[in-house]
Amino acid sequence: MAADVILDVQELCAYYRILKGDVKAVDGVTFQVRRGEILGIAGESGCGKSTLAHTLMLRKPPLKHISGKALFLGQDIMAMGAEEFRKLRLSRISIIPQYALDALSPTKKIGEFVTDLVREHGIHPDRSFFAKVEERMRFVNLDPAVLGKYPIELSGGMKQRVIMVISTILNPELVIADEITSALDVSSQRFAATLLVELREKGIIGSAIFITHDLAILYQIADRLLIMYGGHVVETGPVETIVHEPRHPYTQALLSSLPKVGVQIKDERLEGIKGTPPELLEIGPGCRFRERCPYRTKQCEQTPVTENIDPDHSIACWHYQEIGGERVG
Amino acid sequence: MKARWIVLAVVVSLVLGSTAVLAAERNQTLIVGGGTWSQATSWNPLYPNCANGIRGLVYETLFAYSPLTNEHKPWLAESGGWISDKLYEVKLRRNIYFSDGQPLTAADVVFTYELARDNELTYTPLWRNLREVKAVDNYTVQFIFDSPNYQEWQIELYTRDILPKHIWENVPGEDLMVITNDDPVGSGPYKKLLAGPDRNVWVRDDNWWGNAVFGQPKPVEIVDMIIYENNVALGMLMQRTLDLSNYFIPGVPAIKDLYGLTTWYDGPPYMISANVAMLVLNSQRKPLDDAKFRRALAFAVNPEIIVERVFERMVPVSDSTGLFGGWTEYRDAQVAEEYGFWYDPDLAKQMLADAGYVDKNGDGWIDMPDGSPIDFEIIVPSGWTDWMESIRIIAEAFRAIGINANPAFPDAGLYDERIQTGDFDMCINNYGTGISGSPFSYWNWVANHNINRTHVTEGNYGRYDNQELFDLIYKFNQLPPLSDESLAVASEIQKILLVEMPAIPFWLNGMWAQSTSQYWTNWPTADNPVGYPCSWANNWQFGTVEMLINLQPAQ
Amino acid sequence: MAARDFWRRHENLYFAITNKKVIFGVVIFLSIMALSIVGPMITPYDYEEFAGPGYQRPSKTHWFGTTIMGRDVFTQVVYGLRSTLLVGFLAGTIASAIGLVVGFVSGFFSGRAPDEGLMMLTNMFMVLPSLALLIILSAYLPYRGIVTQSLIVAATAWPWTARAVRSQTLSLKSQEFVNLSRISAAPTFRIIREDIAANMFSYVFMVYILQFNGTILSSVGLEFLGLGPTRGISLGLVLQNAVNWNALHLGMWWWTIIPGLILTMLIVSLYFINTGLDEVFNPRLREL
Amino acid sequence: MGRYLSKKVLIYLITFFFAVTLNWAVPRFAPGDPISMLLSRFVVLEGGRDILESFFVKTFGLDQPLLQQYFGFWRSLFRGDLGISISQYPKPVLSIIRDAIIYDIIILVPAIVLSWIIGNKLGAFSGVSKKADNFLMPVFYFLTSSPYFWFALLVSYLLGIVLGIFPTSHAYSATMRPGWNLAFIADFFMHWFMPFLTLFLVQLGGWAIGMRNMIIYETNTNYAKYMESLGARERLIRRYGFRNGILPQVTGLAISLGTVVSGAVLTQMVFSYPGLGYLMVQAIKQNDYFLIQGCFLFLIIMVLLANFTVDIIYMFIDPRVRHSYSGEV
Repeated sequence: MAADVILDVQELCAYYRILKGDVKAVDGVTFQVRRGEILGIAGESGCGKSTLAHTLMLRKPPLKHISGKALFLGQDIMAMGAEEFRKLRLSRISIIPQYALDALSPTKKIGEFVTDLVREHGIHPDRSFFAKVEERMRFVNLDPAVLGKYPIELSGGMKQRVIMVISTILNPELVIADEITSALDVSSQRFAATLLVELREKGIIGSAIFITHDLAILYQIADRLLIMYGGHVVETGPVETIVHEPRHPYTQALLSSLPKVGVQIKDERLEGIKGTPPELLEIGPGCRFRERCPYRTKQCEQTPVTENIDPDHSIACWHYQEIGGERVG
Repeated sequence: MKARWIVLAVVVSLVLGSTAVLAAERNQTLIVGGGTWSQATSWNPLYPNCANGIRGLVYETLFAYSPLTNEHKPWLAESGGWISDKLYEVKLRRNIYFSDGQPLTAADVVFTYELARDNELTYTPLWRNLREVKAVDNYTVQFIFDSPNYQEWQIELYTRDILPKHIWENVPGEDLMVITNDDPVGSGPYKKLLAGPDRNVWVRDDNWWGNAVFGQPKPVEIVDMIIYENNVALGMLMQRTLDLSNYFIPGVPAIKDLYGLTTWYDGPPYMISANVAMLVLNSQRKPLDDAKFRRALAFAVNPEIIVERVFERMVPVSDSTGLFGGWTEYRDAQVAEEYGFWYDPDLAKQMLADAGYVDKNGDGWIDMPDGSPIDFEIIVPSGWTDWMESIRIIAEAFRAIGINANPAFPDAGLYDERIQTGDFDMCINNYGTGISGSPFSYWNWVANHNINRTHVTEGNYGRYDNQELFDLIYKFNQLPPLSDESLAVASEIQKILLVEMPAIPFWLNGMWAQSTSQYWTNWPTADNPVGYPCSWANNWQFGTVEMLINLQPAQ
Repeated sequence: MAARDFWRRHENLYFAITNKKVIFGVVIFLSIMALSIVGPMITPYDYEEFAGPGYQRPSKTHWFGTTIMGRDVFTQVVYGLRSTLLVGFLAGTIASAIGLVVGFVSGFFSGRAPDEGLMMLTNMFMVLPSLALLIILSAYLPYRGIVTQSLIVAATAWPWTARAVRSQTLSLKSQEFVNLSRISAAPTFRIIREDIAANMFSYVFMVYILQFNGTILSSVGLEFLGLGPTRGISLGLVLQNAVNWNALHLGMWWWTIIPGLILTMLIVSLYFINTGLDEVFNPRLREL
Repeated sequence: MGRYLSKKVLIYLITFFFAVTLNWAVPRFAPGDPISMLLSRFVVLEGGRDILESFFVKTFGLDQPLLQQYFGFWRSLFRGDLGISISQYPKPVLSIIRDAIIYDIIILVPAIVLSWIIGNKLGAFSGVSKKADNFLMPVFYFLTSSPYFWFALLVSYLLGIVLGIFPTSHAYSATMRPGWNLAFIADFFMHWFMPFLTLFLVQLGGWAIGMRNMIIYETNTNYAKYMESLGARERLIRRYGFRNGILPQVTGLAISLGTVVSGAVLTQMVFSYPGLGYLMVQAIKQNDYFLIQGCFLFLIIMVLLANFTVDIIYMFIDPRVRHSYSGEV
């Protein structure tokens, strides 16, 4: 495989094992994250993008890894021993959770939390370390004094930034930013997003996976896009290509549903096309978009194979030739 | 560093402390319980609620009284008697000393009584017909009456604590009942040692004048424990941390041998009788104002069942007259024969029917002659378990003959309030029926004349109003003991009480006593009546002091 | 397959009836309930009648033995259970209702007038010893029945709930989602209901069970002190009698242990149900 | 903060006023006239009771109009004078209580504090360790479910009667004199142990259960998830959970102080152990206004102080509450 790939996910399947059966939230997902890039993952809510993040960082019941690999710098983190994986986290692969607003213990000062956390990774936080932390704080426009504050004393946006600093404090190669913008007001959304880019520019983080349903933001910061639908990856490619020459009917629907760039996808349901995302419980084979797809045929009963239409642009649809690219605003 | 010093200090102080005086050895200590319910707060014999033991252990009376033999035993007095029908003369023993070394003489006796003449004290009423108390010489006192209450005097003789004049003459009149008298100076065999929230402790006075006369009490210390529940007392008996228990302890007959407990009698009734438990009937309420009805009730109940089930035969059934102990000297067998009652439900029904009480409306319950329904409530204080069970049985018995009666258990406070204000149908009570030197105390309680007041506190809660009876009781009081006339009046009183039945004597509550022989032996029993095993207040002069003298340390 | 579909539709129910703790709790609770319902029907005796000789150990004729006076312990227990359970239901419901409402409201308005008023009330009730209340009530109602007792116990039982719910509300309130809905100017009661109450469901449930248990225990305690119902029978009175009549010291373990054990098991079983359901309603606590 | 405190103080003062008033009123409206009750128990000469009655009525000023009694009560209260007990005349209520309360303190304080500390520790332990939980939880429940007096009875019977290790009643042996020496202290300890054990164990269960549930909640919160996904060890997460879970327990501690007294009453009854408990029950049964008032007054002060302290402590240990108080939420 290419040397510059730091995360190589192959046919990853992770289901929610509940009484009713398996919810196939991540079903045979394959993609790569290259060194230094920001990979945007987009899709309606319930498409499995957040589950993907959990699968990579923290699998708690009922979420269960079924099959497939996730090679982080060559090691499969799905097969890794608990302790080994623990060491890996934060120091080399890290996450910025979507629940930033209550991701901090209410009774611990930020500083204490950082100390406890890095100690877990064998780092003794000395003066120089905190110098670094404070510098990072300033970098994200925070008064270093917040280190002496309790979470309750911070606004939502501040918390978000604090989290970003903490999650990246040990300069991880890969950061997974999971819907970090969802709970924020527009300005702090943009700020958080661009922050991620700056962090990469400064080489604080290597690469990042940016999960959101806000295509507009991805358009601004991501290098490549990965569109998920119903637990499947339907299309992957450079931002420009995806945005301007989407080939998969879903991607097209997704984009056409945006009157103009910068408006979010509605959480509830996709406008422009009828129907709702499929119920992923015990779902069978076949293209998961077919129910809503104008180009649906018998063939769509089989799960489409992912094909590379050009080395950097892959798509999972039986009919992408007939459909052809269609320009969007 | 500091901590170390503190530790050191503690250790040192402990070591030094260890040399502190320890109490008497266990085998010289007598541990009793049953007479004290709260920390002693007053050692003032003029205040009726003073520490249990003040009378008998610290202060002494002219005579002791034995409920067993009904004898007045000369105590401070050497002898005493009626010189004429209005003059009672007491000759005091010589060489009696108070614990402060001062002698006890006629002057102290006179002082004690004049105290009540010159101030408002509980025994001031004596002076209603007492004219003068005079010391003929140092050891002779004469009580000169206008018209003596002979019967009450029988009781008075062993009730009055003789106070040291040289101490009490300095107490201002208004303080007489108020002062706590923290270190009481009396003539008795024991002195106050200490009083805690859970015990009162008395220590022997080795210079007691009585050592020469009666012998020396054996226990060096008497610890009177405050025990909240009778099951705790039983536990302590089992653990041998209690020598004499005066609690009602259920199950004693079943386990007395198993745990080696001594009771007065080896078999039923096990206990000496102490007072009469009566069913008091509220004669102010219909139909209880009807003597026929009241009397019929007496035949409806079988006290045997109560005695058997509730008390496991630790108490005897009462005589119809309610007289027991020394009082029986006044019992009129014929009257008892003729007017006594016994268990005969059919007869009871018959009597009711004859009196016009039948089931008019056919609801199964007997009604008033005018047809209005009858519904009784029998009350005892909530938590008095033996009485609660008893009235369940009594109510059951009444229902059996068609009288709708139900038990009820108000809190102790409410119970007292209701019986004193006459707000009840029937209740069990025994407050004033304790054994005494004269049946006067019993009759005067059962049929007290002082009933026209909001709170009745002198007895006769049923407010039974019968001037003839009141007069007879008053007359009885004024007659010389066991004189033919007094016996005649006594029969008359018994007859009226049986015919009128203001209250029904059902059983004789026991003077509960269980003792263990781990540390002390030679306990008084029926076969070996060397005293009266009772640590209740005002009972020490009933022969408990003799018990203390006759106890033997166990080997 | 149909069955499977049914369970799929009622997932929580399924977890409820498959949760070990719930099963354990429910089985015991129901059997005790059954005892209190069926018992009085099948026992040949009345709880006040002398059913036989005293001191009888458990036997065919007297399943739980007899008291010192020969009353049938089984009969006393089953009748006693009825009123004890009744007290629990009544008092428990009243107490938790008051406590929850007061707690929510005062927690939500913390620092403002309603809060201070309510907390003052709460503190007052908390410091007012139930014994005192019992006595004043017994003045007006010469005899305490089960309802009276429930009211009294409840009146003195709710404060801790109010306090606990309040502080719970406080800390929940200071979590952002409530503030968000404040920004969104949602009506107060909705915030209380959806944001706070919803986050406290199991907490509320717990409160009820705790109150049920607590009120039963405190009424039993009062009964032991002789301040319970002045007529009728209840587990507390059975125990009080056992104590007053020295059952244990006289070797009548059946008279002391059995009623006490039943009482304790009743309460334990409820605790188990509570904990079990807790796991059911919070999938995160669920073992799969 | 100061404003907040002074307000709190005011509230507590008002509470105190009402509670005390209530306690003053309660016994007076209760049935049963204490003096008549006392009198009917005395064996005195015919007519002697009348003399006593007038004496008492004069002494206790019960002939004054209620309102006057009430103001008199407050006046003397501020002079630290709780009046004179009727049933234990002429001892001042204050000194009666002083004699008794030491025994409550000596039993209650250790029982409450130790059961709280150990209970919380055990509860936290059983909350995180499934294996331990299966065994411990039923035990906790059994303890907290047993009526005090019943449990006390079992303890007393087993350790006292059957095994004969501990004396079943009272504060120290009949042959002992209170004194600062080893013999007495040893003896005192033996008597102290069983009542203490009862209170300790029964309460222990409650605290443990509380903490167990708390810890389970806390270890499933978002901040716990975040910490875990950043590679924090189980231990650290538990420590955070404990820190947060302890807060409600603190409130509980304050509240229990008031209620646990009734548990102490029951226990003291079973062991005939001196203290306010027995005093109160006796006072109530004899309708001793002044003693009842005194006991309740101490109870009230105790609870109010406890709650006030907790209110203050709480502000320091729980930033959320402090923040929410300062009203800038």
